[in-house]
Amino acid sequence: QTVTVRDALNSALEEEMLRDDRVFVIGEEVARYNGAYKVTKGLMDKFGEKRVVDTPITEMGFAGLATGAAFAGLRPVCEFMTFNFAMQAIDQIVNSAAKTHYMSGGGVTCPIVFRGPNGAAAGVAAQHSQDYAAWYGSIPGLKVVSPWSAEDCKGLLKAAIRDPNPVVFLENEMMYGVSFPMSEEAMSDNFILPIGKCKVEREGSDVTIVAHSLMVTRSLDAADELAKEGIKAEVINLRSIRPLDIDTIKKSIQKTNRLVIVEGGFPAFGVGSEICAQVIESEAFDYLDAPVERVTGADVPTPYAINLEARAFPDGPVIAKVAKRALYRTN
Amino acid sequence: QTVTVRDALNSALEEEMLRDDRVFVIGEEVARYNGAYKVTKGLMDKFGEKRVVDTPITEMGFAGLATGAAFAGLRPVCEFMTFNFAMQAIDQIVNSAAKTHYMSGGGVTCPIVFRGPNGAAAGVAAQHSQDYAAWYGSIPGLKVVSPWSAEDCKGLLKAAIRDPNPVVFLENEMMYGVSFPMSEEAMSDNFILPIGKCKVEREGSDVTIVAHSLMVTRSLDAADELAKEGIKAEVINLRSIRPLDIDTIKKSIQKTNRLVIVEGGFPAFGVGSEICAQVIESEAFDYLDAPVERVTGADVPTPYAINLEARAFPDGPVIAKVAKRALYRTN
Amino acid sequence: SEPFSVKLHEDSFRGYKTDAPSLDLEVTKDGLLKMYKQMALMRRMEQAADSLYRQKLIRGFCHLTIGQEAISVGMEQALTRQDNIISSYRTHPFAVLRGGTVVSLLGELLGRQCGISKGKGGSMHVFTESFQGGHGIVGAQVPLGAGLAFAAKYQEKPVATYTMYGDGASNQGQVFEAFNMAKLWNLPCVFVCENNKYGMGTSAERSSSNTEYYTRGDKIPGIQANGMDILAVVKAVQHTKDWVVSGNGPILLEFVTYRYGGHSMSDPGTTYRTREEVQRMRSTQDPIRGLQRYLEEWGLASEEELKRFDKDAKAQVDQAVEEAKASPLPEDNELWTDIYNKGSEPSYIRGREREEGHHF
Amino acid sequence: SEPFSVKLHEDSFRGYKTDAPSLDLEVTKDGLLKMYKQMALMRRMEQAADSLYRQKLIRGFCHLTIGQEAISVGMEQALTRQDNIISSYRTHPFAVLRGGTVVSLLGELLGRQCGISKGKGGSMHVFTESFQGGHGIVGAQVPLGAGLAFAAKYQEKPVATYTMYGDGASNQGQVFEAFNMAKLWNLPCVFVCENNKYGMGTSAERSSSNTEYYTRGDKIPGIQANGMDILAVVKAVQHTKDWVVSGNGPILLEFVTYRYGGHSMSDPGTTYRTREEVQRMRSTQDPIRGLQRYLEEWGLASEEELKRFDKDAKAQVDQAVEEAKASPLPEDNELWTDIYNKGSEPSYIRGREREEGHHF
Ligand SMILES: Cc1ncc(C[n+]2csc(CCOP(=O)(O)OP(=O)(O)O)c2C)c(N)n1
Ligand SMILES: Cc1ncc(C[n+]2csc(CCOP(=O)(O)OP(=O)(O)O)c2C)c(N)n1
Ligand SMILES: [Mg+2]
Ligand SMILES: [Mg+2]
Repeated sequence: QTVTVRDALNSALEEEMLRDDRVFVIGEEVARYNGAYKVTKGLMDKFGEKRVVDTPITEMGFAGLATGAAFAGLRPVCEFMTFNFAMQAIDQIVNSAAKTHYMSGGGVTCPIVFRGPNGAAAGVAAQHSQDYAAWYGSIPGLKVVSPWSAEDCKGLLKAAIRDPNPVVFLENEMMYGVSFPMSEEAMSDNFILPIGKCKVEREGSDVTIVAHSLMVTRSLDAADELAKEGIKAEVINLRSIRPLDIDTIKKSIQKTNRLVIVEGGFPAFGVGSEICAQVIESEAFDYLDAPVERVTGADVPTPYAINLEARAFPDGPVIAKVAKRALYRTN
Repeated sequence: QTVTVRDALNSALEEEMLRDDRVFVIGEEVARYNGAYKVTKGLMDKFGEKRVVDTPITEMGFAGLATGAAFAGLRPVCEFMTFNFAMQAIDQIVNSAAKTHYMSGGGVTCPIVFRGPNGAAAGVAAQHSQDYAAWYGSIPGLKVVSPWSAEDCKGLLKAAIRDPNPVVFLENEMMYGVSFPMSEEAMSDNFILPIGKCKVEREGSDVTIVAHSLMVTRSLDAADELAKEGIKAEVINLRSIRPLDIDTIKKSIQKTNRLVIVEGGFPAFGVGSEICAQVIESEAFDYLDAPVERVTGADVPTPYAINLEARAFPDGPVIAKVAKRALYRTN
Repeated sequence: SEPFSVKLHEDSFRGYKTDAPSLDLEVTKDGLLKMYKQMALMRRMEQAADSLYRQKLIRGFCHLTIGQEAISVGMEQALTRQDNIISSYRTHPFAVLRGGTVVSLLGELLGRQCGISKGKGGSMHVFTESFQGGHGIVGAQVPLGAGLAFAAKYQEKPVATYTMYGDGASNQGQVFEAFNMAKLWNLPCVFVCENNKYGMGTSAERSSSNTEYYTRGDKIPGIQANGMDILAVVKAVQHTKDWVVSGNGPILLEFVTYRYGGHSMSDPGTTYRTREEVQRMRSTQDPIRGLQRYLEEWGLASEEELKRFDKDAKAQVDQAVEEAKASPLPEDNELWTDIYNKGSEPSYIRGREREEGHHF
Repeated sequence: SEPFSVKLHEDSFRGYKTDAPSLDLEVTKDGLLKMYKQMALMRRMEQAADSLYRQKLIRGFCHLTIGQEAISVGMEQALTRQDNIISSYRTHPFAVLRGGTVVSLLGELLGRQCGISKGKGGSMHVFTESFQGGHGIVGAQVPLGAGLAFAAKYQEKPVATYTMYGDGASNQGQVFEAFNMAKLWNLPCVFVCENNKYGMGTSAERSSSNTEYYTRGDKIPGIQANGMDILAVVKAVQHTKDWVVSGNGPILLEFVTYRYGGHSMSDPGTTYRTREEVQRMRSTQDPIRGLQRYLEEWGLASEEELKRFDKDAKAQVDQAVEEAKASPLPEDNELWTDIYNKGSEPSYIRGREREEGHHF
């Protein structure tokens, strides 16, 4: 059975709304329009406008409102049309949602999910293309998830909704339409994936490629290409940005002795930087036979023109090239 | 001659306002109140309320207004009372100020400085203590400066004001009252420091300690302590977060073979992570005799209680301890 | 004690797109005395905070409410514990009146174990079951408050949410965003502007193009009340609670008030306003002395009795100071707890370097 | 040609806290014909964009102004190039009318070298000297526009700044923040709400607790004008420019208009409104047909002449499409330029991995 990422997210929402009537969805165009990207399709028809709430275009306001509702015991799923627009609301996410539990000595609890597409879509230029994984990932009090497959989306969104802490759930617009096989287990109502664990999507012994979100697809492309040259790449789907499952990565390095980290965000102070640092400062340092490599978005505002855009984000060939470099197999 | 950081900033503003009447200061309490932290003291008296503009408490609004004024050819210095409040305005800084030059194919220019205290002050708890160096540092189109000494503040703020690009200028409240000797040259009207260059504040041969802002003080404390044990630490003041002067750091590592990075921000996806990654992926990797070490703020929302707060930020002893570990000199 | 009717001063209220509340208020002797004692206690407590700050026992920011006591005490009088109040950082009395104690409040300011936020939040971040904080980012609490009201409506609870902000905060865009959603969705929310005339050193006229804060909700009606007269506060709160609980949607409530001290402890509070102005407000508008006049006029308490209440308040605060000071600092382990809910923590939280940290 | 006076429709305007503009407008035959031609050209250009999008030659978002042409053309008619206009992402005509060309606009949509932003910005990000964009974050352009007006006042230039936003955008908090500062500081800014009744799929009534957008500036006066009648647009712009340039401070201007198409190319535009509604607007309110009626009524142009103008517009656009298509993609090196101003770049910009990148 195959399911698209979009439908997996939709089922997760529907199942959790059926399970717990404190769960509600709020955001721009989520109800009558069925979601700008149709992730919330049908939910208003099923649950009514009380539980699927269209907002005005006021990100700071509705993110704050949803956070307040979470303080009061509801379980909001707050959709941002994209995470670029959540930048207007980021103070509410960081200062109100993430920090209040601590500041109140545990008195106030904030079970909320902030979700929506993150990173670049195709041809939407600089203001609509940023990847916020590292920013949110740096904030204590948040959990940050960046799923890839339909299974990830289903199991992790359900986990996020049930989590008593604020969770930032970073989807990817280019993945919404992609289909994945789903196991019987993953189709069930009670399929939950643990937040904070990676998944090895492809086993291999020569080089470890760690990626999240869309970049898992690109890394698997690279692995296919590498396989043609007899190189066995292990591809790890990060799934969670915070907590970061460094143990799984280190275990893989002990086997492959090579690490390539792939992400769609800007290079500086990114996901790759942090993984690199954590690997280096651990015993895994001793297992490395080559410098850790980072493949990232280019350090430029996302250009519109198709040829420039193509050079601004990682694809299979560039990942394969860098993986070979880590194996000292460059020409 | 000694000058406080506060006065150095004040002179930089005054000199640039005298030099160029497009320069104006805008922010909360900058004019009649002389600045919440008195950095703008006396400027209103000297330049009038046309050029020193008190705003309502509307960060997103006045940051956007200042950015628009920069589009129109003025040279705003936009003060945030602290960078914690700039989070409400971060969309204007990133999406409007940093990206418009690129999106317009170079047609629109945005010469603006966003400045104010960054990071933790003493006893102000979680919402008022965040360090944004890595966040802004990740954004192409911005330059990001994090000065330490009075000389840094004077020379870099003047450079920032003259720079044709948007510059984020991260001060530190705990440094405002600290005095530094200032050379004749630094006292002059035309003293400019280049954005994007580190300064070696203390030479040493055994271990390289890289830090920015207040953490330079803490690192020098550690270096003093280390010196008592005969360890010669080289302390590098980063000064600029973006661009990052990795060459100076690498050169130092070639001498010391050991690197400790110190910052006041959260550990994950931080300044230390990026420096570590850039070092590792370069030829400097081969010079390292020990894993790169990061000393950072703890991965917790800043606590209020004095004992907890003390354990949340680096001090001399913890830096010294880690430096010794990098030298395999731990007990 | 027996309820009786009193007539409020005719200048107590103004209305915008709605009638002002009537000037009749039902009170009891006990109720009035209780409010007197609470105001006296709050003032003493704030004065103690002031002196602890000067002794450098309180750190960072500390914002006192001296002069504005009628608002917290009057609101508490008119509301139940099921109602919500949320505000910013000038909120010590709310936390004490709505479930906390003077000890737990002062303990928080001192950063001690007994603190109402276990010493983790400090002056700006105090919370109870019925007081939702205690927020440091100006304006951010307003959408949060709209969210509390949203939740009450969602859960069909017949309660009111009082969402408070200052004259300075009133210009934050998210305040208007919250107004708009509250009106669209008919939320049972009272938006309360505590207009104490200044936001730090900026007078209302310099921050706000419209200083009649009760008229700034556009289609939302508003009431202005004299926030220095506790009886006007009580009446305005009764009236607005009734309004929202009856399903009329949101309403604005402006309290015109005054802070005697500086914005925070580092502000002398005299560079942007005259000493005379402060002195005049203190001597003619003080809410405690105002209630005293009512009590004496109505023959409900003698000056001596009231003096005794003042002394009791002082004694209670003095003792609370000692108790709070005796409370130890938080255990070091508290650095790691309450970041995530118990049982849902990541397996490891990193400290300042790779060997510091905490495993769950 | 000779100027003559015409009388606008009596429903053209409404005023809030100010008188509505008079109904007398001075026009010339040349001016009217020019506007007709410009509207015809803009519509053709947008239709070409529509079809290029369907051919998958335009990527990402593309927001068309079909139905709303009277606003851009009328504004351009009434303003000078010294005045500023800033808006959001539905702005193709402004860029062309105020310094660009159809080729450079379509070239941008195609992501080509000849594009007005060198292919780097795409549909949402187009700029000229006198049109300051072209912004993708809903509402963000409003403080930016207030900043343009601030600069004009600072530099003592007698120009007006038109800061535009939609009915959906009107609820963003920063819009109110900009209003407040503009009023406090008396900025020469006209805040223009293009009320086309919907923000994506949300009707004005569902997003805005007050849908009379011209009344939402609180102390700022406002004018509502029929945005489907280009003469009303011209008059409203003359009136408001005069207002702000004369030092009266900011003013709001609401254009009531309608978009015929979907929000962007992925929206059919028919799920949240009826086809009948769209059809009725097209057939009764169309701004081009409206101007045609005036021209014919006043005997200034015959149907055939106007048809010829339409044909000319089509030919001009068809040729522009070809020219734009013939323009090459940007050179790869353009990835690195225009991030920082020339001469002030960092020494190195990193690409996707450590060996990709650019040295300056
Ligand atoms: C977003 C933000 N900007 C600025 C500040 C700094 N600040 C704290 S209180 C304050 C003044 C607020 O005035 P007002 O709303 O009138 O409340 P009052 O202090 O008078 O009770 C300012 C500017 C802040 N905490 N948050
Ligand atoms: C901050 C932000 N939130 C959401 C969006 C997505 N978005 C783009 S246009 C739009 C609708 C805007 O409607 P309106 O202001 O009425 O302008 P119109 O499209 O009708 O011209 C939305 C929600 C965005 N670009 N920016
Ligand atoms: Mg105030
Ligand atoms: Mg609209």
